[in-house]
Amino acid sequence: MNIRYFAWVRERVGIEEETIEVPGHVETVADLIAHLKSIDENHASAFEEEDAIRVALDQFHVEQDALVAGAREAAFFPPMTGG
Amino acid sequence: MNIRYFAWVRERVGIEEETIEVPGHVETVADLIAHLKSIDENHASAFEEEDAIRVALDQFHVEQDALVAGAREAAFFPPMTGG
Amino acid sequence: MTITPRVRVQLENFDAAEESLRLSAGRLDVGAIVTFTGLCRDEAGTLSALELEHYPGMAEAELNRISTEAAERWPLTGLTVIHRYGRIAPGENIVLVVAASSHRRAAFEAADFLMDFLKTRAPFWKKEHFISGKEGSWVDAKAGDDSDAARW
Amino acid sequence: MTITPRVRVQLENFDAAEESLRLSAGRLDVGAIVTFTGLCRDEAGTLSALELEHYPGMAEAELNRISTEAAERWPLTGLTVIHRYGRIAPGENIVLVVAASSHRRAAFEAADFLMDFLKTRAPFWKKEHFISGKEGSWVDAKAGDDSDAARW
Repeated sequence: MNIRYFAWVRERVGIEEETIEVPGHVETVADLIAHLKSIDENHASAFEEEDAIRVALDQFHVEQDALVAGAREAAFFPPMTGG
Repeated sequence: MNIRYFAWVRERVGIEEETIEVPGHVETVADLIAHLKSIDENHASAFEEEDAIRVALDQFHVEQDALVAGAREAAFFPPMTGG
Repeated sequence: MTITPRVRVQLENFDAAEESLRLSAGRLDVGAIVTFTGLCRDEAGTLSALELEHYPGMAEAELNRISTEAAERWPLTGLTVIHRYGRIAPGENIVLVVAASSHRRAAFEAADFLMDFLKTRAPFWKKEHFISGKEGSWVDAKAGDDSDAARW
Repeated sequence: MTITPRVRVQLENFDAAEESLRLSAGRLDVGAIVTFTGLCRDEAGTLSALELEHYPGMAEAELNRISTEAAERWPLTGLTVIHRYGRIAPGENIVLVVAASSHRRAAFEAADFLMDFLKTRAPFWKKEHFISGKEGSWVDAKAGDDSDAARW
């Protein structure tokens, strides 16, 4: 699965984009976040304030209980501040 | 007192502007309208739909119970349709 | 400090871009500009022109009163109102409101408020002239305009 | 029939007047055009630039979704949304919304709705860079933006 990070989430993880193997036990976005946090210190720190993280699956906003099955891309970012 | 008419009120009265002597018994805008209606057929016809007439004294919107004493100019017109 | 609105009642057309730039050029406190442009419609294709009659003097005075009220109610950095009079062909501009502020809600609300009150209080009247040559007719005031103004 | 909104996510500046004209030129059914322009403020005089990061692809997709919803909710004759990304200097344009309709209320409400939802849903993030050279900082989302969006 392709994973993308934006804004301060990207800065904390230290990369813009990565491709990961999603373990079989990962069903929801929340599971995916738990998995990403286990990768290393940077990932853990990026997802520290979990409530401040927004998620998109294949470029649609979703909540943390959304199922990840079938999604090709997940993106993680802070609340939007455009406009 | 200077009297001005606009839009279809002007067309019905047949003039844009006139100067009249205000009789002593005219106290309110309603009294003034009653007096103007007595001038001739055209004035009477212009003020026929009295509820449809708006009034300004010295370029401020007023209601029909406003006192005319001291005003130099009264204007009569239909509801505004600008914008 | 309350700004002084810029009010014009004029025969000539206006340039919305120029008026907008006038409120933002050379300053760094403007975060939001809302412009409203009202145009002469003619969906039926029957209109030769709108004739805009106004009460000279009171038109400016009333637009100034409405604009000043808007500038007191919302924290604006600039406010411009231009209303044309005379003959206006289909597709041409009639009225322009430009509201500038640090924040978008103030700019939106001030422009919206201004148009509602302008519609019901500014002494302008529209007469439709038709291509067919039949007698022109005065546009009726809309009840919706009064209820729009009552929102504030 | 619902119109197809015009959405652009671009590095370059935009011309509000040109975009407005694009929605009115050559047609007689447009009675009202509301434009919203969002600009980069710097009241403190400390900013060297805003850096606008975006999620390419999703930014366009989300703006299209919001615009399409606006076009379904209000009877619009045209709708344009342009959002810039990259470095934006103080005083420069960031975002433009142009809503055209036969009637003013639809144009006002659609533009207002669009900005509220754009603020909370379109994937753009602002980072402030300072003249002093100190570490840039990400702009925090405002609770007011969520409550503005909840109005609709």
